[in-house]
Amino acid sequence: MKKTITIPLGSQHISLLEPVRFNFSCENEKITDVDYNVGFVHRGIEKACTEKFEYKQVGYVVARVCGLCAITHTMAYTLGIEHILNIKTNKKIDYLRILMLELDRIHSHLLCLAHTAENSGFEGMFMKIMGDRELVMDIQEAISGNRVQFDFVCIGGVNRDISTECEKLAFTNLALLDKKVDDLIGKFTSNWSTALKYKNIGALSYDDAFNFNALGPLARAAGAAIDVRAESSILPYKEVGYKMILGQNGDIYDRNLVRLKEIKNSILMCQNILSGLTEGEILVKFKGKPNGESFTRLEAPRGEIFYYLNANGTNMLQRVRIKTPTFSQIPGMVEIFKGSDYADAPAILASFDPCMSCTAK
Amino acid sequence: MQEIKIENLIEEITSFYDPKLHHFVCLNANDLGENRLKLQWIFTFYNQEDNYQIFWTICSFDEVLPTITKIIPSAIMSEAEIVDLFGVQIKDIQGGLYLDETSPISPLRCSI
Amino acid sequence: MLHIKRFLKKSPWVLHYNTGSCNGCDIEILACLSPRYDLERLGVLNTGNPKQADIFLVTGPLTHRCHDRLLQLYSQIPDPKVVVAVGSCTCTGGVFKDMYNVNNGIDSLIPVDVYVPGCASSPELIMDGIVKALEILEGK
Amino acid sequence: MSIVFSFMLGFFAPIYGGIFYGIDRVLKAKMQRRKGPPVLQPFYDMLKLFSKTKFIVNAPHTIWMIFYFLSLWAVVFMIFFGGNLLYIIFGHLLATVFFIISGYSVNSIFSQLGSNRKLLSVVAYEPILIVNAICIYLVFGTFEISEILAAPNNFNSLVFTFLSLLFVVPTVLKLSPFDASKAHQEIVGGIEVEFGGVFYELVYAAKFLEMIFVYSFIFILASNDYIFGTFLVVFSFFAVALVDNSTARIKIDSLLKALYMYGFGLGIVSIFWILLCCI
Repeated sequence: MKKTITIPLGSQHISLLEPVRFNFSCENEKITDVDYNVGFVHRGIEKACTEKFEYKQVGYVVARVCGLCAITHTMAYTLGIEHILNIKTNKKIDYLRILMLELDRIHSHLLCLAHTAENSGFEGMFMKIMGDRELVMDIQEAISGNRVQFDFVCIGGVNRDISTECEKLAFTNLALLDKKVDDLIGKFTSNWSTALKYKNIGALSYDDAFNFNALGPLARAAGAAIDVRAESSILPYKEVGYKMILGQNGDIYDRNLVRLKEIKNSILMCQNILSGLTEGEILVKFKGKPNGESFTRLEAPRGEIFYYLNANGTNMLQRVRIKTPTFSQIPGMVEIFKGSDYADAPAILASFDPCMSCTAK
Repeated sequence: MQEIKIENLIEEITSFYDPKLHHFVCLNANDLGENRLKLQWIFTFYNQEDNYQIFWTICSFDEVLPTITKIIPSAIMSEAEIVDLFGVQIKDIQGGLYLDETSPISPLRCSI
Repeated sequence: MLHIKRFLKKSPWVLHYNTGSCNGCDIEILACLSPRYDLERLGVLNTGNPKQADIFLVTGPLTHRCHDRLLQLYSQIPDPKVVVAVGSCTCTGGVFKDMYNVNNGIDSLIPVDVYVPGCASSPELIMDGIVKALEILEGK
Repeated sequence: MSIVFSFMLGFFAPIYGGIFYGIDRVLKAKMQRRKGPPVLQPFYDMLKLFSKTKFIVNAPHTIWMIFYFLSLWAVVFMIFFGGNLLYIIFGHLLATVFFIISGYSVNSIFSQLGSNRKLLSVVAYEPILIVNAICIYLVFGTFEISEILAAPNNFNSLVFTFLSLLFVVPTVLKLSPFDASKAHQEIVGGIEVEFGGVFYELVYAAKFLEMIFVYSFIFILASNDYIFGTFLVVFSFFAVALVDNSTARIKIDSLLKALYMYGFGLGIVSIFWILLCCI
């Protein structure tokens, strides 16, 4: 007779950045069932956006939904409200916005890779990636003034222009990072122990990716061509050299590689943007109060982010609905956990790049 | 946008939804006041630009709504969320995703 | 007589708990451990085990569900211990102040020794906070 | 070696073991492009742990741990008094069993999982130690360390023994890739999880003694050539730190496979090497 043991992971655990609780029912460390509790971070931002803050402030509030993809939240909200207010931005603003979105994606992906390495007991790799990540943090700090939670985007444009020194710094750092990412790809593909730890572990099949509505790198690693950047025309992604990157097996190994290659693609986009920047205003003037509703989708580092806004002609919005990537992926994650070893669970969890503060808002 | 009746929600979505073609974004609820709740099931199409398919309906808070988790497993989160935040009843879906005993009850509902 | 207590500040082991923050401060705490900032040169270890910790780094405005867990973790840390509140929302509630599911800062529940401001707190600030916490730890 | 000197070496084992551990941490930090803690960090940690409040989960838990520490220390004494290699191996096994029982005696799932995994890793590395002890016997004709250390250097015949011992070192010291029994990110240190304050210091100082235990095995391979022995120890110290830094943790079943295939395999190769080529 097999004895079932329950192993808790969370809400405080060394391998977790944020409070989330999984209860793994295991037989001989093989996971048979997973129970999840994701509501630890629920703060009530949706309500505050409609009752405490005016529509001009909400952009900065929704940035605090999640520190990792803060710019994506602000961006999605701003695009939504600009759609309602009928503001047309110029090319320079769009380019600067994509630049920051992609820098954010680079640092978020690097953090996820580092965290996956750490959770699989690979401390040397963690330190290496975290060291390399400082390059992109420097660019963000130079451009926006803060390392994380840079409130760069505002309604009608962006808050800061980019100076020539910043541009130079960005070029040098991105070129350096490009080389380091090549090096990382080599390390991730050739190491014996990472192959044991990552290959065929935590795999999501191509069909399951669609059935469970997988998003972002999780879906793309399984070979499913799901990317809002390719499905949306709000931001001119195609002009700046966006390319879809797909994996095959959907295991941790493929997820890591998809992330690394996306970083390379993002670096290319940033370089294209920086060399193609034109002179122009960074803020478009606008008048009036929002009235109407809008649906906005945007690709965050973890997948699709969705904003529904409903305004009724006053300073306060009537409804803000935030749908974040991790939120809809949790049933898929639970499915992946089943049948894998508990020893792999932290690494699998980190490779999803879960964001609980996004999920619970 | 397509208005549907709450009774034939399941049939409508079953006949529409193909996992390989359509992406279920979320179930959105919006309290319009006076015991009226607007529900929107938002879908998009893969590989098509900005193409939404939205099913919507207006119901009251007393109705027991059907669940679409049999068709779309990932909808369970959206449904549990509106159960918690609006205090509506959905068949087979329990609350407690976000809120505890110490939290306010159905906070996103209009206080009328 | 050897004053054992003064060695407390040479070996601070850190426990980190997130009570509902936006992850901004948490990733900065991770960045503190990275080669550029390298907290380990102060003797800091990220233990993840309350029974072996000295410094309690808390981030987040204390949501209702984290309430009991925070109290449990705090009581499991053996004395002497210091609590460092990292980030504006941990100190006062910050941008989340008076939202319906938060308790406006962790000092409504446990005593806080060091307040580190900033949204998000930069690694330099967090390190300053830890150094300050070491001085307080020595006095306890 | 005089008795007093041996006694001093054994008695102060936790002290210079601590310095080894401190050097290890600095070395690891340097490999990760960091500055790292001071070399004396383990002693700061020790003194700090003495001043913390004492927590005991239950009495047997702590008592088994004290047994573990004392018997490990006794094993280290036996090494320095030039005792029998087999007694030392079995003494160490006994100490480890105390450690495992201590892990089982609390009602914490992480501690029990840690005990399970530790038991499996003991099953993996103990045969290798014994096979290698046989190799040493075949070469020197004795199990007594004092006699081995007096014999002339015969490292050529013990090359494979050395290689096979290199697999044991990270397993006993719980270093990556063979650290599944500790697995900080999965089971929060395994057996160590429930210890706090001064009792955690026992677990912490036991790490130093374990280091002395495994590295003394490598040291005696060089028999009377002490300089070469020191070189072997330093070499394996660097090699183990390098491997620790460049690998991920492998699962416990992969660990068993790897140790039986390569570690035990090399031990068997070593026996044949000695029997066929060296005698």
